[in-house]
Amino acid sequence: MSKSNFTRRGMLKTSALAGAGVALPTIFTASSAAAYMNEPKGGSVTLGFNVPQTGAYADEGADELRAYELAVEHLNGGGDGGMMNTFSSKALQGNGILGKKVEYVTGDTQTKSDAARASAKSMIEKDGAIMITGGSSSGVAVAVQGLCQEAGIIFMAGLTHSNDTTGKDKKANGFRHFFNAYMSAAALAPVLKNRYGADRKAYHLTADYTWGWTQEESIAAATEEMGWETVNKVRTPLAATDFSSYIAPVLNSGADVLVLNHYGGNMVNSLTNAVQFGLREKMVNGKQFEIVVPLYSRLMARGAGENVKGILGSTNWHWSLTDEASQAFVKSFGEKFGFPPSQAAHTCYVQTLLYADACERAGTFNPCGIGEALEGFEFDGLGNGPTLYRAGDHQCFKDVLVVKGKENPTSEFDLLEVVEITPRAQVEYPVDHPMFAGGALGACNAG
Amino acid sequence: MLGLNKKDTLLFWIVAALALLAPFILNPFPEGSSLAQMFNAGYPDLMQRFVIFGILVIGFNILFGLTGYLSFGHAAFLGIGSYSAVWMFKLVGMNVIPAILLAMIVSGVFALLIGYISLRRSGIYFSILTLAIAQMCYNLAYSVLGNPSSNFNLTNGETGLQLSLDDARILGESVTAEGALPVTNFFGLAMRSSYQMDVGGWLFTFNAGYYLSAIIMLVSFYVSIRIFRSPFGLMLRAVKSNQQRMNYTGLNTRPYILAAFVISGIYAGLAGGLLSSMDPLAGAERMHWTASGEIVIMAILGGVGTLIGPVLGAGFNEYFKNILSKINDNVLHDWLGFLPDGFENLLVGFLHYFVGKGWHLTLGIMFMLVIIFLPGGLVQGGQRIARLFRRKKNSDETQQTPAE
Amino acid sequence: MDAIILQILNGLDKGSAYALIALGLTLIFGTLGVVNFAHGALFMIGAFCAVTLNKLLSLSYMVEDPTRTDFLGKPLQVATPYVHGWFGEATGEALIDWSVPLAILFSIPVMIAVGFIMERGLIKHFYKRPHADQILVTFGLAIVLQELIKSFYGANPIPTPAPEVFRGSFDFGVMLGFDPNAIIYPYWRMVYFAFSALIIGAVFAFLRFTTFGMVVRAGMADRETVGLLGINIDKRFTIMFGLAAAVAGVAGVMYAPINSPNYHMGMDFLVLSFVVVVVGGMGSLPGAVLAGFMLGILEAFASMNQVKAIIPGIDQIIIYLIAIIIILTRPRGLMGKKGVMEE
Amino acid sequence: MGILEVKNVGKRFGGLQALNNVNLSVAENTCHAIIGPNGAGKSTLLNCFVGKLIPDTGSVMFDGQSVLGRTPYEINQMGISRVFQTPEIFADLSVMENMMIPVFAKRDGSFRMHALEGMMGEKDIVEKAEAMLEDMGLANKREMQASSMSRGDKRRLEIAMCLSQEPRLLLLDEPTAGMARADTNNTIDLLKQIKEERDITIAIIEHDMHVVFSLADRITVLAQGTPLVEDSPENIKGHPKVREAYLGEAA
Repeated sequence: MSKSNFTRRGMLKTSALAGAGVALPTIFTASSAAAYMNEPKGGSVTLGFNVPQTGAYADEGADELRAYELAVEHLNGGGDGGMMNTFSSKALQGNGILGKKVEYVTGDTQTKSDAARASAKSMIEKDGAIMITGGSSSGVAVAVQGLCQEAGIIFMAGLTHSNDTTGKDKKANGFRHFFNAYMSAAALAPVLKNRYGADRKAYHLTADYTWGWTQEESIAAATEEMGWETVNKVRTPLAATDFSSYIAPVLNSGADVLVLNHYGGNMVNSLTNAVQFGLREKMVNGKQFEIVVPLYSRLMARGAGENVKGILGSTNWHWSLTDEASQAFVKSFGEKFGFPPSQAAHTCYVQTLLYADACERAGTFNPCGIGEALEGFEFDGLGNGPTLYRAGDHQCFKDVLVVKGKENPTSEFDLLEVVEITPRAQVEYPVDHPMFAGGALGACNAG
Repeated sequence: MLGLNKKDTLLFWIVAALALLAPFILNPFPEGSSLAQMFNAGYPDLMQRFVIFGILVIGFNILFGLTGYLSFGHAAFLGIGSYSAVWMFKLVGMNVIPAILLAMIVSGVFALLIGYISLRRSGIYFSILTLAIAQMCYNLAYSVLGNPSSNFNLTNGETGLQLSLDDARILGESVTAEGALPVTNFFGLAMRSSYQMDVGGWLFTFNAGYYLSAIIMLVSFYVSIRIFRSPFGLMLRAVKSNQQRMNYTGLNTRPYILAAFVISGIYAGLAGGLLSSMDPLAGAERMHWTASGEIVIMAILGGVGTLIGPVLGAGFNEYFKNILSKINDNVLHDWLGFLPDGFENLLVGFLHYFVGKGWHLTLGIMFMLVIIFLPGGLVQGGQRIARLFRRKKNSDETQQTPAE
Repeated sequence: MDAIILQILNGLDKGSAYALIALGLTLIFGTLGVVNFAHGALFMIGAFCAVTLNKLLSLSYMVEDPTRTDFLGKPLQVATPYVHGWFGEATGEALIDWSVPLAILFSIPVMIAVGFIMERGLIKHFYKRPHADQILVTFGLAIVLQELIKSFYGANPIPTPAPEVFRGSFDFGVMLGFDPNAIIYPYWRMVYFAFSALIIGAVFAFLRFTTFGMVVRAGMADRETVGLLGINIDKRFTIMFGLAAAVAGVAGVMYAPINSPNYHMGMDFLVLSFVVVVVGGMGSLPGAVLAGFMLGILEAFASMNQVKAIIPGIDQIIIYLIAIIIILTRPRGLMGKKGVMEE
Repeated sequence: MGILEVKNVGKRFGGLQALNNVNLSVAENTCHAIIGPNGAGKSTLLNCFVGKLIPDTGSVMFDGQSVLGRTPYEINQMGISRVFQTPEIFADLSVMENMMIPVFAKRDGSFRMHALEGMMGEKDIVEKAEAMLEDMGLANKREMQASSMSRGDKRRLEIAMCLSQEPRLLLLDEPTAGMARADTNNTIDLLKQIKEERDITIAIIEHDMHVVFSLADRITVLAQGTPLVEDSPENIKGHPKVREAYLGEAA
């Protein structure tokens, strides 16, 4: 008579035949009948894809969704299998996860932490999602990661580059494959030194929010270490669309490098403005003036058009990588959708496979089991070379790409070229590095 | 009853019944059906939003509906209330009542201050003053007051203010025995705990947080009815109607409007406090001008100056916002699977633009339709339908008469 | 000193964008009494006229280049614009290069048509409705318009460069006796400023010296009386709406090279332009222009490092702060008329 | 000593001397009319009584207290009510609600937060308002929306609202302007009745001589911002200066 659980799909089979059922007190709706939150009972398992579908990052979100769709197809045995064929772990069989068919629900983060949490909650409460993944900003990633920790759900972060996600805001239930600001800085700094010399004066323009701050801190520290001087760090309002009044004083400051700690629309506009002001044609201190965009995204680079040519930055992954795994992914993505995947798509695809693989290896959907399977997991064959999911902070360590805006693009996708693949050893840091200090993973929560 | 006349009592009980039976009403489709995935709204988060935004708009309506003063920065109070409540959780304890009270007090104080300044002007000048002040609050909360590395991190910026494992709570523990964050509760009853009930293919969820919010909403609604029917409410309506006559009748309009402003600010703070109590994270976006605009939209959608309008407007907006954005092509295919393949694909291809990433478009079209065809909002729509029935009944009677 | 001159230039440039949008907004408000929240969307549509023309001119056919490969390893498809084929490569390339200025010609009829349709189809029915209803319906319209643009062009910004000759910047510093690089300013921004001044001047001259303009001004002052004179003011107001849309549109076209257009740029400007109009004073055209430039310049000054060092974060709130101070000290903004929108 | 004492009041608008050295005394329980041609400064003078304008020079004393520098609502609370040229009522509210507002204002002063009491539960207020409506012959219209009444009824309601405050001084600003003859006569009858039944002082600005001579006990003639003459109606009628300045007849 009394049978209660929150998982939707299992429900049909277990519900009472008629009349009233009853109720058991549950915490965050994981009932005592289930071993953990949203335990899948039927023949399928539901993943929650929480991506920005509206707002400035909608296109990036759309690309993430495509990657998820592809990943689900491959997990269920459809398509050509993509990176499942190159993945070093062979636990995935192409028969779903743990034999259950993979289904998914989608939500819109709107790139707002409030909205993202609401949408994640609805997927957990209403649709019985067992894992939440996606997103295109660190604020959202941290907010949703916090929610998943409380709810007892695994969170596989999408595009989030702030040090905080696996630093002071790290959570036992949250995992990040994407690289971070520290890694960008560590990879970029030597290249910058090689190309522009050790005697440079840098001027930072920084988007005035969490991610901007951590990137500014990371880049400034890394470049200062190799001898650069930081002339000024200027914060720009997030809502700014015209950066002229921030860019105009740069030349007067005596700086000969401009670092744009901007992303998305901010990056497009500030870079466009900087090029308009002719900064790149100037000689300062007897050197050619240079601009650096530490975090590149191909989708955003497209918005800046010709202005990106020759500008250095870093990226998590790029479709032009020639390793077998990347090629396999580009092939199945490209054949399905007609264009190459973005770095966001790559991360989201890989995160889904990693999650599924961890389930298989752990033999359960229990978040704590999955957490154990992912912690310290060494793998290869998902692009970026041999990779480690570090147990101490749930950050992936892998090679980082330093890229440059391509001078002669052959198509609208061919905007960046890889300058250097920075080996993993060079971007590693201790768990208690000061830029990442302050938080604790806590205990895993199964709901 | 309760000092209300018959009509208002009836209205109150209708709203009470809707609120208390919401878990049933909002889950009309059996579990697992594709219709359920699309249209069921009976899950705790959304139900909480219905009533909390109801409170917000009920309060806004006391200002806008009664006095006609259009505040375009009301979301600021929602945000201030949210932040206050989270701070209460961080510093004092996880019981929601002190947090909600603090939220109301702080937002009330801010409302007094902001109202005192803004009410020096009327009309659009007042609207722009409130908008400007709220945008200042938003910008400051998003960056200047929210830098985690500064000593003065009031709002935690973009991520939003949230609990952490090292919060030093005066009453209660920083971390639970299991190493998790403690949960918000009402004297021990966790806000996120739920009771569930299976009936046939249906599953109904009764969430503690929802019921607390619903009861507070009913109290707020009741207070709002009392204000509408009070001499004070009469004075507010008089302000809207003719301020000149007010002045020449020996009435000082400023304190009346200010009082209305503060009351609606407190309502907004209460809503903010409740939002934080249900989910202890306060984001700066809550104060953005689009959030303020949304409050205005909900009020007008429902029917300005009516009692039940705000509740309807808030429900309408929140429902479509949450439901539409979650529909993707997969769901559409599921739902339209019964159609012939070609036709199904065509229809999905068309609907594709209106759901998921296109949900803004649908919502924009709905706003326009409601406002074009129902100047009095959804309440007017209801009245029209009611009149239609009445007329039908009347015409039935007149048709019968000659036959007799 | 040079820093101040530089920020004045920046301010004039920002100001001319604000002033142009606010001008159209206040025209619509002054003549029709309608609070138009879709005005930002008109600006955005203008910018997308430039994008569209650029795309139309760059419409290409594909030629296979067997020597190179694309990302899937197939032979690369090289895009060749049709205009190259029609007009020869040089002329064709010049056409594409000049697509933004050309888009002005293209945008004017488009924007006037959009304005007419909006006014006749929707706004007309809202003259007698409360301002709150007008705000809501035009806000709904703005959402619909921007979502339509989004479904065609996506959410990302689309680069729309200025003609080659206007790229790069000019060194004022040398001219004024400062060090080289002290005051540099992009050519296109100077073009934008000059263009705005021209448009603003043209609108004022039109209202001042034509009979049409005189009737409209009379209508702005007292609509009923003009109606009583037997002048068909409604028709003229429709034309005014088209004009205001065209002003917003060309402002958008010219703005496209400054910042790559995206679908929500209208909303980004909307609140600011309302603040500008109100600070200028409801119903006052000169007020809107004055406030536009004033806020632009003050915003530029507030973003100077020297100022930010004294008051951190001032650049985030300066516009709103100034608006509050002006509205509190001058009850109807800078040049507002009594009794307009005060109820 | 009159209830309203106006001494040496002057008011200038730019280059126009609207009022110049006006002296006026309204005796208690009389009806005092102020007449004059257009632009004579009648309305300006009235606005100086109610706090809308502050004169540049001179004083306005009501019952021994200066009204200058006080806001309209403070002056009203002192006991001065004003009827406007076009009826100023609460158009969106019902007649009864219109009536209740001044009664509340009389009882509770310029501001009171009575937010949770029921409006209709205030027995004394309701009774008083109903009695006043009854008195003024508006009882059958009590649920009507004020905006939908005829012009004459609106005027009636406005006067009723003013009277319900039991003012010591009632200011009437051209109460019959724009009215049809029949409505005008009704209004005259109403005002006469009020004058007889109540202890009230009335100051009236009027164009219509018929109204003035039917009501006034005392008349001040204003021309170009200065009082020309003040006398009883009988004497004013025949006064040559008045005829010349105002009635436009050559002496």
